[in-house]
Amino acid sequence: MKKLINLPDNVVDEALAGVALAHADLVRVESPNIVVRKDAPRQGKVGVISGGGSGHEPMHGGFVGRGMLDAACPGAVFTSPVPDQMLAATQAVNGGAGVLHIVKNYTGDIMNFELAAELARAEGIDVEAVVIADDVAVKDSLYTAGRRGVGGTVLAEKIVGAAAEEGADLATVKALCEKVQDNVRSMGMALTSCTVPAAGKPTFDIGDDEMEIGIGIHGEPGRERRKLAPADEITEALATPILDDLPFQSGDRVLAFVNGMGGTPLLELYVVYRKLAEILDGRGVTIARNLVGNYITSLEMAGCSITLLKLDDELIRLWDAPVNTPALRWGV
Amino acid sequence: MKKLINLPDNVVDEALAGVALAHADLVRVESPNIVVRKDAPRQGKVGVISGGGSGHEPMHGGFVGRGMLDAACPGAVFTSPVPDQMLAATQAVNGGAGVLHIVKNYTGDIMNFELAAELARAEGIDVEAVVIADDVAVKDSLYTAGRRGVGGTVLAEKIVGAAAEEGADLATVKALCEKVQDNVRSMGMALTSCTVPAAGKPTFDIGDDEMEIGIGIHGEPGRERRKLAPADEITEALATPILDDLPFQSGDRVLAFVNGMGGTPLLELYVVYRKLAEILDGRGVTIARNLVGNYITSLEMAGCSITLLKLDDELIRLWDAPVNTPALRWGV
Amino acid sequence: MGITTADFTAALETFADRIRDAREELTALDSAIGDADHGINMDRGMTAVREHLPTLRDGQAGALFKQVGRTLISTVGGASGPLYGTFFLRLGTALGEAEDVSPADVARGLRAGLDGIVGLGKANLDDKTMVDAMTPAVEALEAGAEADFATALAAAADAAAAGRDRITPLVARKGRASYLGERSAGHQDPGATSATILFEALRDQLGRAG
Amino acid sequence: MGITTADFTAALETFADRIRDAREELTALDSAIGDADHGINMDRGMTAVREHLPTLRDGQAGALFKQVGRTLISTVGGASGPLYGTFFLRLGTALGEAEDVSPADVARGLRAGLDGIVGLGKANLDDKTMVDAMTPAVEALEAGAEADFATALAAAADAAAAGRDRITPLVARKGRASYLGERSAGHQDPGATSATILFEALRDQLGRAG
Ligand SMILES: Nc1ncnc2c1ncn2[C@@H]1O[C@H](COP(=O)(O)OP(=O)(O)O)[C@@H](O)[C@H]1O
Ligand SMILES: Nc1ncnc2c1ncn2[C@@H]1O[C@H](COP(=O)(O)OP(=O)(O)O)[C@@H](O)[C@H]1O
Ligand SMILES: [Mg+2]
Ligand SMILES: [Mg+2]
Ligand SMILES: [Mg+2]
Ligand SMILES: [Mg+2]
Repeated sequence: MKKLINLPDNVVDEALAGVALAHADLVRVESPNIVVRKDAPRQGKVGVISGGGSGHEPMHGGFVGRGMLDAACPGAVFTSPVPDQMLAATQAVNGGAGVLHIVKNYTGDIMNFELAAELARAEGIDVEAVVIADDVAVKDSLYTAGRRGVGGTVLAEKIVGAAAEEGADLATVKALCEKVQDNVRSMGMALTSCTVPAAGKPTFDIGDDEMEIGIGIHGEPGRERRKLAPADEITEALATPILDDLPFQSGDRVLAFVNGMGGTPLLELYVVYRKLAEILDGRGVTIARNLVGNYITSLEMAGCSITLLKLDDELIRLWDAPVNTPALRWGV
Repeated sequence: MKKLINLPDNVVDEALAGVALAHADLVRVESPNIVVRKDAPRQGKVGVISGGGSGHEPMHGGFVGRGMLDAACPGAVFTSPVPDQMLAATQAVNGGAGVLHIVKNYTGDIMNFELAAELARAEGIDVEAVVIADDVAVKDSLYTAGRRGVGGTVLAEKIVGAAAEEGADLATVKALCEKVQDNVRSMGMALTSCTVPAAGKPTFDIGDDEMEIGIGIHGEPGRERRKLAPADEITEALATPILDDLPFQSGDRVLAFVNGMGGTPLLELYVVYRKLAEILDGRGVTIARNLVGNYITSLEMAGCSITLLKLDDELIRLWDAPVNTPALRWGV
Repeated sequence: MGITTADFTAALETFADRIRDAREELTALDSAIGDADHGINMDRGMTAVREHLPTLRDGQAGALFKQVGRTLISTVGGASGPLYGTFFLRLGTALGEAEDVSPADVARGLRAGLDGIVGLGKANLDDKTMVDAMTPAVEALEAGAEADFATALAAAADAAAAGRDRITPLVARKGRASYLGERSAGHQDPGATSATILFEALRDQLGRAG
Repeated sequence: MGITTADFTAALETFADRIRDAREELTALDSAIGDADHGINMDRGMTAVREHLPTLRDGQAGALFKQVGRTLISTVGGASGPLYGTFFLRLGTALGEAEDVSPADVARGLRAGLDGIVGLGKANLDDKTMVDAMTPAVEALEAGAEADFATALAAAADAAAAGRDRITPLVARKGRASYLGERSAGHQDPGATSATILFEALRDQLGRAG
């Protein structure tokens, strides 16, 4: 295992200490490992928090700040955080207007957030939760854990955070988050595996001529293993199921998000974006906004994911609204 | 070779097409492969351009926009661009107040920029050049190619771009760039090699328990190979030569820049930043500003570099000045 | 006389030891169909539990297990944290204030714990989770605890192992493994494996008592 | 009669062919002490040059080499682009309008090209660059061109190869290899290798003429 770390068990704590030092103007880091917006709680403002395993940086801690998240709860690498964290974060950001939990659809995340929500409600805090499940690689079904929450989470956090910043109430913020969930779809692929520090070796082995299609964000293998293909083919393989699932139709305006899994150079992400734009153009879908870069990652995994969000004027306005976080910043 | 590309020879052109599509609000891409600020040339404003091999993204193309570069010239991967590009860029950004070339100190970059400068001057364009050579891993000497230009280049482009945006004249902008060069020092290390697409295999082999200290930004091996060490030790190994070189002294204010080489997760960069802050604190050096992330990379190489810039009020003001580029954005 | 809190403490210590020994194995199983952290998660949790045991040894069994549950919920995370945490919370609640715990109480308590897991995780039999190991184990204990506790505990451990192995060929429908679809078939479930370790620890430490 | 533009064109075609063949080797050498692109760079440049050759074959040698220089400068980049580009520009300028090129003209022209490289790159002998292969080669040609062109060309190619090998043990002081310090010792220089290929191409194609 080759990593810039000290003891594997300390990597999350040490990284959070670094975040606190680097971004003291935006956030504070409190026990038990929560990243809180510096000026939280803001009286009368709905608090928006999220959380999940570490190893997806900049998500979620990098999205804490004005116009996005009020707090983030980073768990151990790829392990959902514990209820104590979500409870503390909920208390820290509660300004009397209630708190929204944005939860990615993983059994562990759901259960830990639910336990925290119960404890917070017992303290009289108004808590609502919205589950993001946008990964089209997983068939949606009542009998399984359902779809994973992936790239759509980043877009939901930005848009919902903007509405909360504008003073929308809890019901409105929750409904908006559900609207994003209803209109966003994603799919990812991997060229390489990644190594969980405490595990010490790659999560899976893969040949030089192979790739995994339909991965999540926890370094796990995907739905299927295929022969390595050119970027254009891979882009097609990801974009087509996304487009057909919602479906996205001619005349739709979308936010096109090409995300790197952590180990893929920006140069390659733009090669993918170029092809994605061509595919959407061919379908009569207009890219009204875009995001290209490493925003929801799996440690050093090489690969990418594509996320499409169907936009309307409201979503565009909220996407363009000012945001000031370590990882996303504009309009300020 | 596992990359999200099509034909290796097309990767730069296809990525630039993606950049043009993704950032049409900020830049335009013109032949022969130059990334130009959308509203260039700006009459009466000094033009600031840079360039170098591709594979360092977001540098330089990601730094084109208001308050930073007016144009960037991306060569083939790790190969300095050709004079035709710098000439075209110089012509495209010349608003009558002259053009500054920010050149990283590599034989190829120097010679290609010089040839372009001569051709531009022959057309009556006022061209000045400043060479960035901030890599303390290389001993400075009159008898060699001297120090490499690395992380300091990013800071120079931001600060110089801000001054040009404010309307400073060519002599002032040039002097400012020399001031940054005189006060910035860097050093980098690699955990892994990287693969030049057209070469098809890693530039060097390295053992699982080894690292390269004193690397540049072209995937080349470093000054020496050492046994892999914990992040804290590595941070010491990079910070100490930097601090002793200028030297940075107790009472100094600095901009601390922890840069990822492309394949290292943000999580690890913050672990390094935490230790760097501790080291600087121990030396009585104050971190007045910081930058943590992948800004000057070597494709998918795992590793990091540390850059320290000694600040004064002028440099702080110009660093904080508005910038609106694909990769750096604030104040707008 | 019944099973003492010291007996339960010994069982928890054995569980903690064996989780530590199985840390790599559980993580490897989770690498194949999950996210390579089950051994790390369980070890982190049981290491925290171990620190509380000395102070709890002399108290009530109910208090012991409630503290174990709270500790797991606060330290494990992931899916297994709330699930195992709820399991022990419910077990502790079922034992209540009782000073003297009978084999039948243990069987009832473990059933309550299992019900807690099912209530929280909504897993059915054959969804390929820890539930498939725990369900037959609890049934075996309910059937024989009063007649012969030691034998029933042995049957329970065997039933857990059998359940763990029975579901290996199945396609997972709950937890991360379900994302793999068909690819999850043929892989042993990490949670069913740690659950089997739990029932083996109960067998080896409580068998002497009761 | 002297050396015709067709002879020079043939030599450039041979150079282009052999650079293509040596593409991987040159890149591998550059991987060890540079940035793994010399073969790619030279091949890109000579491929562009090759496209111009048909139209230039029937013109003046001076015009041919000037165009070759301009093409290399515009397509190669890196250090070798300006260096080889200047080399051929100066060679072309030296040959000027001459319709009839003598062996002595060739020697003078190559010297002018080499001076261009040294003027631009400021490399001294033993800095471990292409200059260490070209210098002895040009000297050999100057010494013997008028007496026996073919023999002098052969001597020049041998001198280039000897220069290339002589500097392998040295520590580089110019170019990227210099960043490696002591580690550059013991590695063959890519540029000296491509320069040797050039003089071998001249030997094999111009030897028959003149
Ligand atoms: N809904 C569920 N009900 C019961 N057990 C479950 C459920 N989901 C997952 N599990 C169990 O949890 C185990 C995985 O635990 P762990 O790896 O620690 O958490 P995570 O999956 O969040 O990484 C699985 O092997 C499975 O036995
Ligand atoms: N200052 C110089 N003078 C002469 N030749 C040089 C100089 N610097 C580098 N070279 C030659 O250029 C070669 C490298 O060329 P190339 O790899 O194409 O360019 P780059 O080093 O920019 O990647 C070296 O092997 C060396 O022979
Ligand atoms: Mg997990
Ligand atoms: Mg190069
Ligand atoms: Mg797991
Ligand atoms: Mg090179």
